[in-house]
Amino acid sequence: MDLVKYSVRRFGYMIVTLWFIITVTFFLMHLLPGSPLRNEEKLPPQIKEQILKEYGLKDPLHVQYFRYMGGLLKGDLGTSMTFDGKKITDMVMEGFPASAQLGLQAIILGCLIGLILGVISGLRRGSWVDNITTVIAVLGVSVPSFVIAAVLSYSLGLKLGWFPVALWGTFSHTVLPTLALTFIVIAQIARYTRTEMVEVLEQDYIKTAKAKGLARNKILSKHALRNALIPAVTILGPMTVNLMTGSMVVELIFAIPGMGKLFVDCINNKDLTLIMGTTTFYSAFLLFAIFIVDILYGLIDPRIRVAQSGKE
Amino acid sequence: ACGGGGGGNTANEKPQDTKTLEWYMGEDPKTLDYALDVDQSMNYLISNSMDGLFRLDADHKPQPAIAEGQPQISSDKKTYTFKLRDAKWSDGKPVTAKDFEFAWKRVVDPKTASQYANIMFFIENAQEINQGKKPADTLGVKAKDDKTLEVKLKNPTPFFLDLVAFATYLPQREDIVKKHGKAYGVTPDKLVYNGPFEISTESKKGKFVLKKNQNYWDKDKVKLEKVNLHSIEDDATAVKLYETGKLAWSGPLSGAFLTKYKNHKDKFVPPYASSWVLIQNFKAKDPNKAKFFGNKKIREAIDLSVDRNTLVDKVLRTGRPSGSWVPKEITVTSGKSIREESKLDPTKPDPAKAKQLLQEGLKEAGLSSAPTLEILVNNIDPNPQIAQYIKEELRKNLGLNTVVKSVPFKQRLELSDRGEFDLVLYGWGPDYNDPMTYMEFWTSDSPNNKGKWSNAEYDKLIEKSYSNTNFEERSKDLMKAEKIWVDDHATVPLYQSDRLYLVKPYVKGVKWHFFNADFDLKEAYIESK
Amino acid sequence: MNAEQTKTKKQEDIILDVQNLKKHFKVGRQLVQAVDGVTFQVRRGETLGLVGESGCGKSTVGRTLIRLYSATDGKVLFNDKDVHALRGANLKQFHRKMQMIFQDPYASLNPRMKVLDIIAEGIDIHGLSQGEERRNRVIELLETVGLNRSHLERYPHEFSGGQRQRIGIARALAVEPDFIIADEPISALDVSIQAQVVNLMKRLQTERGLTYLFIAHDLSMVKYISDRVGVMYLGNLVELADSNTLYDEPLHPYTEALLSAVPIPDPNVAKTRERIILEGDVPSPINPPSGCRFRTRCPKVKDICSQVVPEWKEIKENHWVACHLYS
Amino acid sequence: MSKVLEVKDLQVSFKTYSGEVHAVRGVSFDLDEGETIAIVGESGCGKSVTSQTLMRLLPSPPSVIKGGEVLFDGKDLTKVSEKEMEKIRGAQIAMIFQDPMTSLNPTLKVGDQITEGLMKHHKMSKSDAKKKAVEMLKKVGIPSPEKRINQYPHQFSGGMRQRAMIAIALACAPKVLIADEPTTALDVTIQAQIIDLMKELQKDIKTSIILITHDLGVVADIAKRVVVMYAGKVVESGTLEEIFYQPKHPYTWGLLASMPRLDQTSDQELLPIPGSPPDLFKPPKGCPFAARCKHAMKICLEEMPEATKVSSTHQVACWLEHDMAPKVEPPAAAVGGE
Amino acid sequence: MMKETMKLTPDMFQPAEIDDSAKNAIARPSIGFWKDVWRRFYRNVGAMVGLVLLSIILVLTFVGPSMGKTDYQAQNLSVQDQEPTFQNMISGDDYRFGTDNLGRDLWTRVWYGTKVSLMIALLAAILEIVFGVTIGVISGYFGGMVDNILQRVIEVLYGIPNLIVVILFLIIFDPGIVPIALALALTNWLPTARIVRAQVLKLKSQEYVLAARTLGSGHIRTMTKHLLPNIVSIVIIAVMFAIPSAIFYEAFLSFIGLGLRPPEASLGVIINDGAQNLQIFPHELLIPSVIIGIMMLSFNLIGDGLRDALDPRMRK
Ligand SMILES: Nc1ncnc2c1ncn2[C@@H]1O[C@H](COP(=O)(O)OP(=O)(O)OP(=O)(O)O)[C@@H](O)[C@H]1O
Ligand SMILES: Nc1ncnc2c1ncn2[C@@H]1O[C@H](COP(=O)(O)OP(=O)(O)OP(=O)(O)O)[C@@H](O)[C@H]1O
Ligand SMILES: [Mg+2]
Ligand SMILES: [Mg+2]
Repeated sequence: MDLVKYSVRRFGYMIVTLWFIITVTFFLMHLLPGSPLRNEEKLPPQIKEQILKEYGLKDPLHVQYFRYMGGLLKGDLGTSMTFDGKKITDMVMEGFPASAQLGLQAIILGCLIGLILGVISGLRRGSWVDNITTVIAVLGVSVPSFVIAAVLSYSLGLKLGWFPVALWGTFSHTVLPTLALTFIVIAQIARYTRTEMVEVLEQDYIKTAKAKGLARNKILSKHALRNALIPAVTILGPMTVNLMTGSMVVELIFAIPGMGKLFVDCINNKDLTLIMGTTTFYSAFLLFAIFIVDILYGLIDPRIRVAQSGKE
Repeated sequence: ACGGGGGGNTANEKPQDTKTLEWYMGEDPKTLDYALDVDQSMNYLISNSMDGLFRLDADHKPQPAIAEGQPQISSDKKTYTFKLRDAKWSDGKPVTAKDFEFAWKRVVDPKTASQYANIMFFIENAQEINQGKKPADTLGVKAKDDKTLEVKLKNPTPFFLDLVAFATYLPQREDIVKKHGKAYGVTPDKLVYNGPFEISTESKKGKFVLKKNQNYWDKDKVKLEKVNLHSIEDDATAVKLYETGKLAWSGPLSGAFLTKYKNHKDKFVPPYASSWVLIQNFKAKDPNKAKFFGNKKIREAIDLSVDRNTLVDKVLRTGRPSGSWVPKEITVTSGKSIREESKLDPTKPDPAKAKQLLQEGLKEAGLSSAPTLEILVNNIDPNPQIAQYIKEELRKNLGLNTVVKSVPFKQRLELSDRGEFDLVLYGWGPDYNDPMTYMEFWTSDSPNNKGKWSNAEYDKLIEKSYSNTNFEERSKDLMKAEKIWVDDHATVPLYQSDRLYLVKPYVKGVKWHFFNADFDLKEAYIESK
Repeated sequence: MNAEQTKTKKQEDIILDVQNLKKHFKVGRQLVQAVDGVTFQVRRGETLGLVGESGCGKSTVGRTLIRLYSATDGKVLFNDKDVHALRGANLKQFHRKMQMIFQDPYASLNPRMKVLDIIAEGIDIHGLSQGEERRNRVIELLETVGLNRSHLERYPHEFSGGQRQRIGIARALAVEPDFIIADEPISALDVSIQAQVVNLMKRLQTERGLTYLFIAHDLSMVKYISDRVGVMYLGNLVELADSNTLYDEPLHPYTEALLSAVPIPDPNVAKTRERIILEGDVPSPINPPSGCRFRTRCPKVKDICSQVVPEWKEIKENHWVACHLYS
Repeated sequence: MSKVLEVKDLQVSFKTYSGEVHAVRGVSFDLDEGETIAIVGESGCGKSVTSQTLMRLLPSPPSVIKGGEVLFDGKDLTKVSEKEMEKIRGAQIAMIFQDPMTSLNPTLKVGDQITEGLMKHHKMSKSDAKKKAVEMLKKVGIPSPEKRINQYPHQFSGGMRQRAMIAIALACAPKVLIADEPTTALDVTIQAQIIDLMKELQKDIKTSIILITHDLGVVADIAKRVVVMYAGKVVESGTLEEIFYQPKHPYTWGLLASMPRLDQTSDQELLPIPGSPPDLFKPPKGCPFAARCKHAMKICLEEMPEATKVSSTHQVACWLEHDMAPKVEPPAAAVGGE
Repeated sequence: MMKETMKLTPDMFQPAEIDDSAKNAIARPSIGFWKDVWRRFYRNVGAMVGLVLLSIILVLTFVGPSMGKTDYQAQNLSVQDQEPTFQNMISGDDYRFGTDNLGRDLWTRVWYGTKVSLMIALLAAILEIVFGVTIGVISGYFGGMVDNILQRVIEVLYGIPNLIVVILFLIIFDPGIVPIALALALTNWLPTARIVRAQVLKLKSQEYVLAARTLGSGHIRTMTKHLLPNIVSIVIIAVMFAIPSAIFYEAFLSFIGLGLRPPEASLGVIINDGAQNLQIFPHELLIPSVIIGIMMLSFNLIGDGLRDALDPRMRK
C-alpha cells in the first residue's frame, strides 16, 4: 500500500533527522562557557574531577558522544547534573503531563474558536464579523503572553474570584492558563483559516459544486472546509508541540508543574545532560508531529500520496 | 493602591481542615539526598522531616534531639561524646550512632562528591579525607555502640552544636543508601525519615507533602497532620495565593509588595541574617583596574559614594544599611550580638569627600582617569535594581562610568570564580551562629574571596581563631579582623537584608530561624476557633 | 526563385543538426523520458514546425537545443559546433545566435522590469551598446515589431497579450540571432491576435533571413508557417516531411489521426469529414510502452509494434517516418 | 421547436477597486429545445460572465446584474430566489467548465462528486446514485467505471476528467447544458473525443447546449447557430452557415480571415485584426469594434448600432448595414471554403 | 427596423480617421507597480490606521525622550512608583507616564525603550531576511544537491528548540542590541528561507527567467535582476511580520533575565520591570504593554494590508 510505504520511508527519514539534531546539539552545547558543576567554588579540585569523571565529562568528546548515543538507543537519556541522580526521562515526564494538558486544551479550544471565526470571516469578507475577527486575531498576537497571563490571573482569579489564581490540581485550575495560552492559537488559526477559506472559495471546483445545485451549507461543509483545513494542519503540528512542551511564562505565573522552564533552566545551569534530554525530547516530539501531519496530509489530500517527494 | 480586595474576605478565614497547612516553598528541591547538597527547598523539607543530634529552639539555640542531653566534652574541647535516645526511623528501625557515623563519613568521602562537605571540615581529618589524602575511616567520628557517638574535632569549635543541627550532619541509613544507590534521595520514597514529618509519596513536581511521622520519638508535640508545600517561583503568584487564602505563608515578599504590605496586619518580619557587599577585584585582568582597586583612597571613595539609606528604603524597601560584614543576628561568646560588641556603624555617604579621595587616589595610582567598570550581578530581583542604583550613585557622585552585567545565577558564580568581573554584588547567609561563618570568607586562600583581597594580619587572626581554646579571646580576634577588613575597605559593605512575610494569624508555633532552615514546623499548629 | 534551386541550396546549408537527442528528467526516484532520441536537421532560412500533443516533449527539445537543459544523450550541432560542449566566448556567441520566443505572454516578461530594460537585456548582457544608442536600438526594435517609443517606460502588465508577445520577439531580436526557437508563441493568444504575431514573424524571416523552429500544437498554423513539419509523439519524432506532403499524404497513423482531429472552421468540410478518433490518452513518459510508443492507441497496430522500436527512416525523399508499416 | 431559454438584454458589471467593469452590456439570444448554439468571441468579451450569469454562479459582490432577463421555464432567472435557483442548477441547467484540472474537487472521490447532484435533485439513495454514477461514467466512455468511481481526480488524465465533468453535468439529465470552453485545455485528439461524445450524448439525452468557445473549428463541427460577441455585446448572430458563409460584421470577417485553414497555402497572407479589444472599464460610446475596424465610419465612433435583421435567423449590429453606408465586401479569406 | 435615435446624416458614414497608433494605444494610464500597490494599500482602512499609529509611535521615539523630565536612566528615588495622571499626560508638567520603581521617568524610558526595541527588531528582521533570502534563493535556484543539503540543514536546525539556541547564543555573547538581534535572526531565518525557496522554485521556471538565460545571463544577474525583484513582495511581508515577532521575543528574553543589561531600556525590559507590579502599580506594566500592543497591531495591520496590496491576484 502506498501510504504504508510512504509512512515507513518518512519515519526512517525522521529518525535520521533526529539523529542529526541530537548530534548537532551535542556538539553545540559543549560550546557553553563555564563548568557544568553546581556550586563549583566550594568544591575542592579533586572532587570536581571526581564528579566530572562520574558524568564521563573527562573523556574525549567523541567517546562521550558515542556513549550518549548508545544510551539513547537503550532509551536512556542519562541523569541530570543539577538534580543529582535524577533521570532525565523522569524529569521530562514529570513536567510533561501538566504542560501537555494545558497545551492540548489550549489547542482544542483555540482551534474551535479560531476555526469558527476564520470560516465566518472568510465567508463574509468585509462584514463586521470579519472585522471583529481581524481585530481579535491581531490582538491575540499583539499582547505578550505574560501580560495576558498576569492580567487574567489578576482579574478573573484574584479580583473576581472565578477561578483559582494559580496552582495545579482540579480542572478549574487549568482554566486561566489555558485561556492565556489559547489567544495565540485563536489568532493564528482564525487568520489562517480565513485566508485559506477565501482562497478555496475562489476555486473552480466550488463553482462546479454550486453549478450542481448544492445548497450553500453543503458546499461549505463538503467542498470548501475540508480543502481550507488542509494547510492549517501544517501549522498545527509545530504549534501543538510548542504548546504541549510548555510555556515557561504561563507556568511560572500560574505555578504549574510543567516542563516549560526546563528549556531555560537547563542552559542556565549548564546541565549538559538535561540540555540534551530536553532537546531530544522536543525534537523527537516535533518530528513526530510533523510526521503525523504528513501522514494526515496523505489521508486528507489524496494528491499528496502521489506527489509526496517534493514537499514545499 | 488597589488590589487584594477581592480575595480579602476569604483571606483570613480559617481553613476547614485545621490539621493541614498550605505552605510556600519556592523552587522544587534539586535532590533530597542531604549529603550531596543543601538548597533552600530541600532544607525546608529535610529540616522538618529529620531530627539531628540537636535541633534549634525558638531562640535559635541548639537543644538535644536525637542526642539525649548535652554531650560530654573533653577538656581540650575537641572530643564530644553524644548519648542517643531511643528514636525510630519512619520504617520502624531504631536510630543508631552508626547511622551518624555512616552519614558523616559518606559526606566527606570524595566519591560522594558532596558539594557541602566543607561544613564537615571541623571534624578531625575531614578535610584530608575529602581531599583524598586520607582514607575515609580515619574520620574523627565513631559509634562506640548503638547509643554512643564519639566525635573528635580538629579544633575546639564553640558552635559545634549548631552544626549538628544542620542538614549535612543528619543521620543516614546505610542499608537504604546501599539499596537505592544512585537513586537514593531522588524521590521521597527513596529515603527514610526520623523527624516530625515524613515526606509523603504523594509529593510530586510542584507540590511536596509532609505527613506526620507516626514513628517520631517526639510525635506528641507534632500537631499538624499534613503540610502541603507549593513550588512557587513568582512572588506575585505567591501573594495572590496568600490573598485568596490558598497559602498560609507567602514566602519572602519583594519589590513593591514590600511597600504595599509594610503595614499589613499579617505582616511578619522573621529573624534573618544575610550580608550584602560589593566585591572589588584586586586581581582584575586589566592592570589599570587592578591598580584602581589597589588604591585604598579609591576604595574609600567608592564606599563613601553610595547612599545606603536610600538603597534600603527605596530600592530594596527592606533591610538595613551596613558598614560591616557580620550581621547583627550573629552572637559572640558573651551571648550578645556582635554588633553590640563591635560597633561598626553603616557608612555615611559623603560625596564631596569621596570625589576628592578619588582624585587623590587616581593620582597615587598613576591613573589619568577612572576605567569603565563592570558591575556583575545575578539576574534575580532585586539585584539588577541594586546594581542600577549603585551605577547611578557612582556616576552621580564620582562620575564613574559603569556597566551593569546581569547574568543567570550560575553564570555569575562562574564569572566571579574566574575573576572575570570588576565589581560583583555578593550576599552571604550564616551556616551557624558564629562570626567565623562570615570571617572565613576573606582569608587569602578562601575560595570565597573572589576579589583576592589579602591582608596578612587578617589571615593570622583567623588562623589563630581556628584553634584558640580561649573563646573570649577568639571573639575579640574575630572582631578585630572585621575591623581590619572595614578599615582597609576590602569590599564595599552595602546592606543587611531583612525579610517580610505574610503569615496567616491562625498559624501558631512556627519557629523561624536566621540560619539552618528558615522555619521549623515541628510544633506548629492551626489555631482553631 | 526556382523551386529546384532552393532545394539543393537548402540541403547544403544545414544550420542545426540534431542527432539522437535524449533528455530524461529525474523526478523523485522516477525517470521521465521526455525526449528519447530525436534526429533532424534544420536548414538555414527555413521554418521547421514541430507538432504533437501536450507533454510529448516539444518544449523539451527546444529547451535542450538552446541549452536551457543539458542533453542526456545525443548531439546538437549548431553551425557545425557541438552546442553542449561550448564554453566561454563561444557560448556567449551562441547565446546571441540562437534565441527563443516563449509561449506565455504573461510569464515571459519580467513584471518588475520596464519594456526598455526587457528588450535591452540581451544588449546589456553582451555589451552591444550603451546609453542613448541602446535606447535608440530598443526604439528601433519596438518599431520593428509594431510598437512605438511611447511604450518604452511602461511595464508588461499594461500590455495586451499580442503586444507582450511582440515585446518578447523584440527581446530575442535585440541580439541579432540567426535561429529562433518559437515555443508555441501564439497558443495563448486570441485568434484575432494570432495572425498579428504570425505575420510579424514571417515578415522578420524574409527581412532578416531568420531560421525558425516553430513549436505548436495548432496544426493549421504550423502548416501555414512551416516549410517542413515534424510530428512528435511521447518523446519521439514519428514523422517529418515538407508541410504540404505531410498534410496531403501523412504516412504515420498518428499523423493521420492528428490531422483528422484538427477542427476545421468550415461547416461543410466539418460535416463531411471522416475523423479518426484515437482511443484513450497519451501514456506517461515515465513508463512508455515498449516498442513503438504509439502502439497502445494505434488503429493499425501489429504484433511487431510492441517488440521492436521502429526505425527512423527516410521513406521517400525528404519524408522521414518511424513506423513498422513502412519497413 | 420551442424555446427553452431566452436571454434578453442582459447586462452585468463588476464593481472593483479601480471602478466598474462593464463585462456584459446587453446580450440577447435564445435557445431552442435540443439545439446547440455556440457563443464565440475573443478572450474577455464576456462569454463566461454571460454563461455564469445564466446560472447565477457569479458571486455578488463584486458582480451585479444591471438589467435584462433570463427566461427559463417561464421564470426570470435573474429574479428567482436562491432556493429556487438551487433546484434549477444541476437539475435543469448544468454546466461544464474549461479547466478539468481545477474544476473537480481534488479531495473527493470522483464517484461522490457525481452522486451528490443525483442525491440532491432526484432524491436517490446513496447506492442508487452510485449505480447511476457508474452508468454515467460508462456512458462518457470511461473504462472500468466501477473502479474509477472510487478514485480521486488526480488519478484521472485530463481527458478523463473532462469526461467525468460531463458525467456530473449530465447525470440529472438537464434541459440545458452550458459548456464553457470544454475542450480548450485539451489536446486535439482528446478534443475530438470529447466533441464526439457531446454530440452523441446530445442525441441521447436531448439537452440543449450552449457551447462557449473561441475555436471556430469546434463551432463548425457542433453548433447549429452561432452568437458572436465582442466587448460584452452580441455583434452578430445567425445559423452556422450564415455566420461562416455570409458573415456581415467586420469583426466576424476578421475572426474568419485571421486563421489559416489546412487548405490554405503559406503565400496567402493572414489578415489579422489590428490592435486589441477595448477596456471594459470605459467601453467606447460607439461601436466597440470601431477602433480596430477597417471600415469604421464617423457614426461608428459616436453610436452603437442597433441589431439589424438580415434574415429571420441572422442579426447583425453594424452601421454598414445602414442604408446610407457604403457597400463593403468581406475579404475573400473570410468567406472561404466555397 | 433600425430605431432612429439621432439624426443620421450621410457624412456620418464617411470613413473615420483612426490614428493607426491608436490601435496599439494603451487605454489605461501608465501606473507603476509600486504606485498601484500604494493605491490599494491606501484604500485599506485597517492598514492606514496601522500606518498612522506606527508613524505616531515612530515620531514619539525620536521626540519623546527629549520631552521627558529626565533622561532614561536618571533616578529620582523620591518620586518612586508615581502614577500618571491624565492631566500630567496632557500638560507634561510632571512625569507624563509616572515613574518606575527607581523613580525614573517612564515617559522617557518608554519611548527610549520603544526605539531600542524597534532597532533590535528591525536589525533582527533585516538579518533574518538577509540570511533567509540568501539561503532560500541559493537553495531554490541551484536546486539539486545544493538544495538537498540546505533543506536538510534547515530541517535539522528547525528541530532544535529555538529557546535553547537563543539562550546558548546569549550566554556565549553578552546580550546587547546586536547579539540579541543576531540571536533572534539565527532562529527566525528558517521559515523565511523556506518561503523564499518555494517562491524561487516557482519563479525559476518562469519563462522570463528562461528568456534571460537564453540571452546568456549569468547566475548572479539572473538572481539579482529576475528573481530578487520578484520576491520583494513576499520579503516585505516577511519583514512586516518578522518585526513584531522580534519585538515579542526580545520582551520574552527580558522576562527570563536574558534581555538587555539594565539600565538599558527596551520595551521588554520595561514590561518585565513592571510585570511584578501589576497588582500595585499597574501603570508600570500597562503603559508599555499598551504601546507594544499598538505597535504589534500596527505592524500586523500594515502587514495584512501590504499582503493584500501586493497579492498578484488582487491586481487588475
Ligand atoms: N523540468 C522538468 N522536470 C521534469 N519533467 C519535465 C520537465 N520539463 C518537462 N518535463 C516532462 O517532460 C515531458 C515533456 O514535456 P514538454 O514540456 O517538453 O512537453 P510539450 O510537448 O512542450 O508539451 P506542451 O504542449 O504542454 O507544452 C512531460 O511529461 C513533462 O512532464
Ligand atoms: N470577478 C471579476 N472582477 C472583475 N472583472 C471581471 C471579473 N470576472 C470577469 N471580469 C471581467 O469581465 C470581462 C468578461 O470576462 P469573461 O470571463 O466573461 O470573458 P470570456 O469571454 O469568458 O473570456 P475567456 O475566453 O478568456 O474565458 C473581462 O473583461 C473580465 O476582465
Ligand atoms: Mg511545451
Ligand atoms: Mg471564459
